[in-house]
Amino acid sequence: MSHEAMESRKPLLDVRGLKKYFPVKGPLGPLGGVKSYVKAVNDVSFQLHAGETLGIVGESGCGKSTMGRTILRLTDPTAGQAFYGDEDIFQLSGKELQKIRRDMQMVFQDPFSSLNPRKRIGQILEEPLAIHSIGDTKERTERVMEMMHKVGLQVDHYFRYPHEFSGGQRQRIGLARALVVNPQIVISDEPVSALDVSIQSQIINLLQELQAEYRLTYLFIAHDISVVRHISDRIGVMYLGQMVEQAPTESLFANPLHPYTQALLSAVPIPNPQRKKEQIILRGEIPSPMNPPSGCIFHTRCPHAMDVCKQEAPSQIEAASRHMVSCHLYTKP
Amino acid sequence: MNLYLVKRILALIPVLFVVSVVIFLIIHITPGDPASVILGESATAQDVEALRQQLGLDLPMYQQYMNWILDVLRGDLGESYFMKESVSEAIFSHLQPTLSLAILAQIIALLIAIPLGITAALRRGTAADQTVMGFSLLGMAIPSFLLALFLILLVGVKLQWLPVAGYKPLEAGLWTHLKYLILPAVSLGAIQSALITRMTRSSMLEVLNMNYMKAARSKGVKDRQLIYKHALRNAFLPILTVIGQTFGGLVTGAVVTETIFNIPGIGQLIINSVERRDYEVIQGVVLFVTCAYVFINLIVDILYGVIDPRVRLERK
Amino acid sequence: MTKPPLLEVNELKVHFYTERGRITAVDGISFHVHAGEIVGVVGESGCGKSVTSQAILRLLDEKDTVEYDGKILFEGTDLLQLPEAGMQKIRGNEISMIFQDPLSSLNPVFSIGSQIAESLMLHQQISKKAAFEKAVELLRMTGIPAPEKRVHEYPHQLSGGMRQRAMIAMTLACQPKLLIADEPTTALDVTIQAQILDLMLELNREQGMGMIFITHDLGVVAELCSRVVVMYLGQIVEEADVDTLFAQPRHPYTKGLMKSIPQMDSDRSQKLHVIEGMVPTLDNIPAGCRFAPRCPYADSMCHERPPAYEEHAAGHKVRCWHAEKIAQEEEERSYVS
Amino acid sequence: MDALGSNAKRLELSQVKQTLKKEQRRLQQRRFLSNTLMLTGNIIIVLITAFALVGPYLVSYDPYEMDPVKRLQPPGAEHLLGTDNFGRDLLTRIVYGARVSIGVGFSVALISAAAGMVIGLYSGYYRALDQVLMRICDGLMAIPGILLAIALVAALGPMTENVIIALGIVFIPYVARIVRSATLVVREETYIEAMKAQGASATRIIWMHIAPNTLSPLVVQATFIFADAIITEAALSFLGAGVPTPDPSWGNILYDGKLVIFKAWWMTVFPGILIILTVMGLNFAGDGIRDMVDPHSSLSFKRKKKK
Amino acid sequence: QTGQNEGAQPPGQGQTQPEPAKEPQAVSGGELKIAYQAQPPTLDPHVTTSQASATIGRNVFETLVTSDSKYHVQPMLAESWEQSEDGTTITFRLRQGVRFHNGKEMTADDVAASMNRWIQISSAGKDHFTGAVFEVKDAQTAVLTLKQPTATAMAILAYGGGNYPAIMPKELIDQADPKGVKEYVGTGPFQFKEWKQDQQIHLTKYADYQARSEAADGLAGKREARVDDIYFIFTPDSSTQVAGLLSGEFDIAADVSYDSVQQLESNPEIKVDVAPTGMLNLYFNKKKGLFANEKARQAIAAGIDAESILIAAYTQEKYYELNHNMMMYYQIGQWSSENGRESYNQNNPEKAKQLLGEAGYKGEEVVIMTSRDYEDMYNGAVAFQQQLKNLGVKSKLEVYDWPTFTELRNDESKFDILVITNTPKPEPSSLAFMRKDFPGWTDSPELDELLVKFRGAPNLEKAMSVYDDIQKWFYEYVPVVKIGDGNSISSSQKSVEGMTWLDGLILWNVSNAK
Ligand SMILES: Nc1ncnc2c1ncn2[C@@H]1O[C@H](COP(=O)(O)OP(=O)(O)OP(=O)(O)O)[C@@H](O)[C@H]1O
Ligand SMILES: Nc1ncnc2c1ncn2[C@@H]1O[C@H](COP(=O)(O)OP(=O)(O)OP(=O)(O)O)[C@@H](O)[C@H]1O
Ligand SMILES: [Mg+2]
Ligand SMILES: [Mg+2]
Repeated sequence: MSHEAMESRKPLLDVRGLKKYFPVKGPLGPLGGVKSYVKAVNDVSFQLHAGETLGIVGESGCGKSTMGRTILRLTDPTAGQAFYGDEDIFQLSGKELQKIRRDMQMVFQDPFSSLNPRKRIGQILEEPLAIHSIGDTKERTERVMEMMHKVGLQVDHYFRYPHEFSGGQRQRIGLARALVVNPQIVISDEPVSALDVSIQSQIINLLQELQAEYRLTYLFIAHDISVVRHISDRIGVMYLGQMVEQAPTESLFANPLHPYTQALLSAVPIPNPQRKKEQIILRGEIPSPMNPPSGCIFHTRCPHAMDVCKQEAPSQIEAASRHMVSCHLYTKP
Repeated sequence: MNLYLVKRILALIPVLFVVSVVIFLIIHITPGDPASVILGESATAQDVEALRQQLGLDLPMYQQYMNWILDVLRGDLGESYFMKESVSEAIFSHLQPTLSLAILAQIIALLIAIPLGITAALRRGTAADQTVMGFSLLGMAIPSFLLALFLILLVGVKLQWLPVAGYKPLEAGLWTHLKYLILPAVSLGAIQSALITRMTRSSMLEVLNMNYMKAARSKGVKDRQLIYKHALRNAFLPILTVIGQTFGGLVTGAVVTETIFNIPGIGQLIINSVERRDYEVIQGVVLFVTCAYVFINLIVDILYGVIDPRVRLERK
Repeated sequence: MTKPPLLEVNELKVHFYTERGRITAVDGISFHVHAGEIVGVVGESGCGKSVTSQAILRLLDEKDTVEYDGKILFEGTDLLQLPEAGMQKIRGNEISMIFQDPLSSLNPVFSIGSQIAESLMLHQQISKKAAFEKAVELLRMTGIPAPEKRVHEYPHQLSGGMRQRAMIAMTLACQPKLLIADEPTTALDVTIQAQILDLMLELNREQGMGMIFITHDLGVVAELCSRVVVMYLGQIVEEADVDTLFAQPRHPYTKGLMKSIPQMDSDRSQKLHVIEGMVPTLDNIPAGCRFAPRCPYADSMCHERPPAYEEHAAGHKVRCWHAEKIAQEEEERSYVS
Repeated sequence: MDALGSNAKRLELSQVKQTLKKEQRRLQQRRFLSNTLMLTGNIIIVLITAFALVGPYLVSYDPYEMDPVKRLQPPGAEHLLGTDNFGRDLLTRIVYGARVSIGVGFSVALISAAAGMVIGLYSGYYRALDQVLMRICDGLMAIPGILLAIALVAALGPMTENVIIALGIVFIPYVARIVRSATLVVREETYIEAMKAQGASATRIIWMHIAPNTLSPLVVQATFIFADAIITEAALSFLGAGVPTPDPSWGNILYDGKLVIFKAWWMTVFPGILIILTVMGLNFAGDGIRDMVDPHSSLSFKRKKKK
Repeated sequence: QTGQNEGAQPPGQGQTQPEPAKEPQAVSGGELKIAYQAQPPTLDPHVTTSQASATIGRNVFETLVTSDSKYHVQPMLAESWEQSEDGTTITFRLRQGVRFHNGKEMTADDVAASMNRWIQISSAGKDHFTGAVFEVKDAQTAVLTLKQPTATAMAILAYGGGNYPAIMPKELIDQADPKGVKEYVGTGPFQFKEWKQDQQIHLTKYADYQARSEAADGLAGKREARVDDIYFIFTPDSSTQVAGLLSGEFDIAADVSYDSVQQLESNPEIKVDVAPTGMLNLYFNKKKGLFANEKARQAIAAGIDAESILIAAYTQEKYYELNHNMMMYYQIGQWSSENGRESYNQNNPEKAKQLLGEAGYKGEEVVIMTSRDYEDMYNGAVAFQQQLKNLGVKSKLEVYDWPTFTELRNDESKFDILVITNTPKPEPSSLAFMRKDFPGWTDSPELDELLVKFRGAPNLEKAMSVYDDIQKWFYEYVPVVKIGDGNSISSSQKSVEGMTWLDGLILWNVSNAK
């Protein structure tokens, strides 16, 4: 499918101006009132088209998980809209939300804490079916067995407990749980970060196979850029709660525009001793999202920082075809 | 930190309110009242009723509560029905024995428990560890009144080393004072010591497994310093918590211990006041004990901050 | 290289006594480190990297649960024979170590200044004041801004990158001859990791100390190390200088590992290479070659007899029955491309 | 898939289940047996429970039958453990007392565990409830336990049931706290979030997903409460506010024994030993469960054998 | 100077002759440490009926008249008294030169104030002296005017147990509140020094005490403080009392448990004394339930085996007396009657069952109530319950602490039988079960009649003839079942000499040669 064709159709998920602020309470707790806000996600917009994979990269604490969780309404957004079809997920009531949740599933980063240690795998996988009242007991078991087979688990795993599995196997279970209700969109929050190198590739391949088979749409969150590059059609780069650059994968790697993206790409160690490349070493630490810098959030570490960067936040522009960036370097020639 | 303190103190208000209501209710729905106790064995019901009226015990319950709590808020805990003292005086005069007893028990407990706990942790799995743990289990299993009885029989009556009962204030001389307190303190401190030993051991074990212990060793820190400087300070936090929490147990234990050893402390005051239905005293003392408990835990919290810098800053 | 190595590990075995019985976490590994050289140790989680590094400093709990075999020669003395007091003189002074997680490796109740100063006071007869002054110096050297202020702060008040720098300052305090870094950047973000790696390279160049760098990230190895040791399930399966290893891996595990990570310049439409199966547990070690159950080259011999660890080319040691065959394959492949 | 196929599959499934369950049971058993603490504790508890259940059928005396002439006889052939101050057979009273004491301990553990669990779960899950419930718990915990028990027994009247209720109330906050803190931890686990993402209702999450995970600390705490309740009942009896006579409980046998301690050591020593044994047994078991539940301490290392 | 107590003299007893004090030259000085079970609510005996208050307080306070060991009335603060012919006025002449501990001399003003308060607020006063009033005639004379002749008047005024009519300074009486006087100032051989709540009461020797010259007998006669200090150390736990005595901590343990006697006796340094303590009675609820029926009460009386209950309560034969009289065994010289002897301690279950049948007993549960604060009551109750079982009566034993017990026993729906020990009383009409308002609620026209006759007699001697009839009524109506008389045991170091007992320990004339 060509990108143009994709563009012309209506997106499956359309997120506009998503904001999520966490209130920080003073030492007096609820009595003292709100002291300030952690601006975990600050005005993020993107679209997700059926069948594509949007990768999100960014450093720890930049708001990737919060974004994913907010879209699923696991926490309530501070502002913004998220259209799934014609419906704004953020406006849905309990019943309607439940219906939508069948279509949007999540795979979590930590394969160890995302499975209830006291439930057998069978129970864990049947739970979503029970919640959505799909099928009777027999059908559920069959469906689960089928799904287990799909993700490469054996029959006898059905009765085992999570602790009897390795991380890779658990991540397969997590995947099976997400897929057992036949979702449209799967939000995977760093599904391979906790895994060993040799297992990581197994899961990535599996994700891709399943995507092809079920025509899934992925929102793939990770901090490992090479993984994101491998799996994504488009990539969004986040920094301190904002999406600083968004572009099709090839375009991003061929021509990273935002200085942060450039630094990020150059910082990734390349497993090839022959190819010593020039690294951009950023100065300083990532600022706290509790009081992000004024103006452009990146100006404190930016090698190209200009005066305007300190005062004015850059707006998003389309620098090349479908290549969005928020940086004064491109707005003020 | 200051704000944190303020918060802690504010949080006490509901706790104390709950305590005051619970105690007031329980005490007042209990049969028997101070009037009949004052009047003695063969008083008639009419006499009792008359005195009840004079003492204001015939008012509706909520009114009695309001009267009491308003007085308390004004700092007046009331008058004993029974003793020629105000409740605060009664508490004050009964406080010293309990304080001495509790402090001595705590000192004995700590002196025994912390070295034992450290030893057990360092020699985990050895016979020494098992012996220490065995004793500490025994210490937790033996009811303090049984221990007290055995101690009285053995040390007091058979060997006559120490007096079996009674109390001498500090003014009577330090040794005299201590002489009377050793047995009760031991029987009261036993369970304390058992608990602290276990806590010391497990928290030491936990700390010994921490990465920073390995890191310290990788710097070439010597064994003694490793244990007493690096480990103990970290391990002390949970121990401190246990000490704070078992303070409640200390008062509870004191109720029994003071009865057996006839020590005129808070515990005995409570028991006696319950027996006499001396409402004001019971309420006052329980409120006081609760405050003390909460206060001690507040101090523990503050000590936490002294020991662990992470606590000094505002918490999340 | 005629100079004797700074550190020579010889047939080191580390056994643990657990409730499941005696397990051998490190099973006969040998390698050496020269002064000024950075040796990378890679391998999957649980293959024994940390155990090896901690065995060198004898940090494992020796009283109850651990038993060593073999030799660890540091400048000619066998560390395994040294009494504890002798070890204490070496630790932090001659050999120091950086740990993976900078937060949990710093004692939360002492300021970082006092933790750095402690090292100094232990090994050099200097006053507390002097030690603190030196600590400030060290912090400045590692690139921490306003070190005068930071010395008095506690670990939880610093960010991850700064903690790791403090950790590095601590290990460098006595200018050790050998530095062991056990996954020092795994807990950090890429941009911060780049800063730290940069710092370590610089220090290595300036001070010329030997370094063992443990990681599971092949990218980091490629950027930092001069020689690489690849471990699998308690054994070294391959050792070579970094260029050789990346160009011509001879062990199927090394080979699989390199292919299975997505590369920045690889073809995205291609599926990732996969090493099938999982790492066996230590109490369930395969009889023959330990990698045989997952190895595409495995034949019956592999399942029956453990291969020896042999030098196949100059400085290139491999533990595989089919090392030659793989070498040929690699050669052909490089002709083709 | 045709019906036959699915039937065959189900057959296979149940077989797999059987073998796996067996395997897991074996594993559990091995773990259980290797846990000497727990084993010792359980043996003690089982023995004493058997003593309480079967004992009454073995003893030949009536626990209430007095014989003033034979009061305070030392242990001997006729009365194995001697007689008490009413000339009742001490062994018989201890055996019946075991029923009462263990019954009280068990019921208290049960009541406080049940109520504490509900309170703990809900206050751990709902912030708003937490404020109210935990303040009440704090208040109750701040009052020294034995006092609260004495006051409650005095208010409710001296009956075994009331002793149980009073002790239950005393111990509820302790359970509630433990369950609450476990809930607070579990609540933040990703698998709970996963359930929310699936659209599970709060009740479902609380009871099907959080509750099972609070069970082990709960059970541990319940064994300790079991033990504590036995001691506290004894202490209450000792202060005259426990199980009312003439029903025997270990506590009130001790209370009677205290009065004659100079004359009849057997009245103090035998019930005393039984209390200590039972409490130790329960503590062993509790520690054992804790070890089994806690993966860190379950790796109890065997000492290295010297070469 | 002899007590001018005509009319109140029991038969067979002449006036007490003044005898020179003939006690051996005993040591004086030192101290007495007394382990005492219960702390009294107050030492003001007008307010409380507590026995503890009396035992401690009467060292400090004295009464106008007092009892000797046979309960004969003897003078104390009064020099003499005279009763008018019609028995309605009694004139007391006071001793001269008696000083309160605050130095003030005692006058008729003090006596009138004290006694009027006592009449108004004390249970004994309200019971027996309704409408009576003391008036000051002159500084040394006080006159008691009674509403009607009261045979028991002098006996009650002489009673030294709970609620005794202590004489205190008028000022203190005037300042007193419902909870008692504010200061304890009396005329006794010891003065009040200090009260450490729940710990001890400390009395010291009153140097200016004016002793009588007659020989000491019971509470009467010469009182002398032979020790400088007395400490009543409150020791509720009886094993602690014993242990303290054994270890030499205490000189006297006032009320030790029966079962520690053996232990104490085996110690050469310690002696054990026995003193009568009271009668163990079963009080029936006559207002409601099974025992409103006389037959049912008689059934119980017929069925019980008093002896085994007494053994349970008092452990050994020497600590109890089988006595069918309403009054204590040691009062037999004064109060005795053969009536009822055959109805006492029948131990006849058959008869009991038959009577129960006649009373219509159908197996309903009978509630026995007692308190555990008194060992003998509780132990007796346990044994009694066992016997009820043998009579085929289903029962439930409810044991409360004393305050609960005293409240619940006023509620007729709460119990069927109370097990109580009663302290000895100087004369039968003071016995609690004679009172309509006391739990059990005796309501018998015959008794009312008998009492009018008894109390209306001009003096006690005359009244005694009615006693036979009352005793007869006692065994027919069965307001209570008398089980027997009990003794209590006090124990002391051998060094303690001269200790006697009448309605409590007597501590004057006691020396401690330690
Ligand atoms: N419940 C919360 N309350 C307060 N702050 C929160 C909460 N959840 C997240 N944050 C803050 O929001 C910011 C973004 O967190 P988030 O977990 O989304 O980051 P992330 O990009 O997923 O990081 P990582 O790569 O570490 O998973 C962080 O600073 C975090 O501290
Ligand atoms: N104290 C110990 N007792 C028993 N087994 C241990 C102990 N320490 C480590 N092991 C085992 O030794 C093996 C090697 O562990 P090690 O920590 O060296 O792995 P690693 O290569 O450092 O892995 P990672 O990359 O996860 O840090 C593991 O299987 C581990 O379970
Ligand atoms: Mg995240
Ligand atoms: Mg490691």
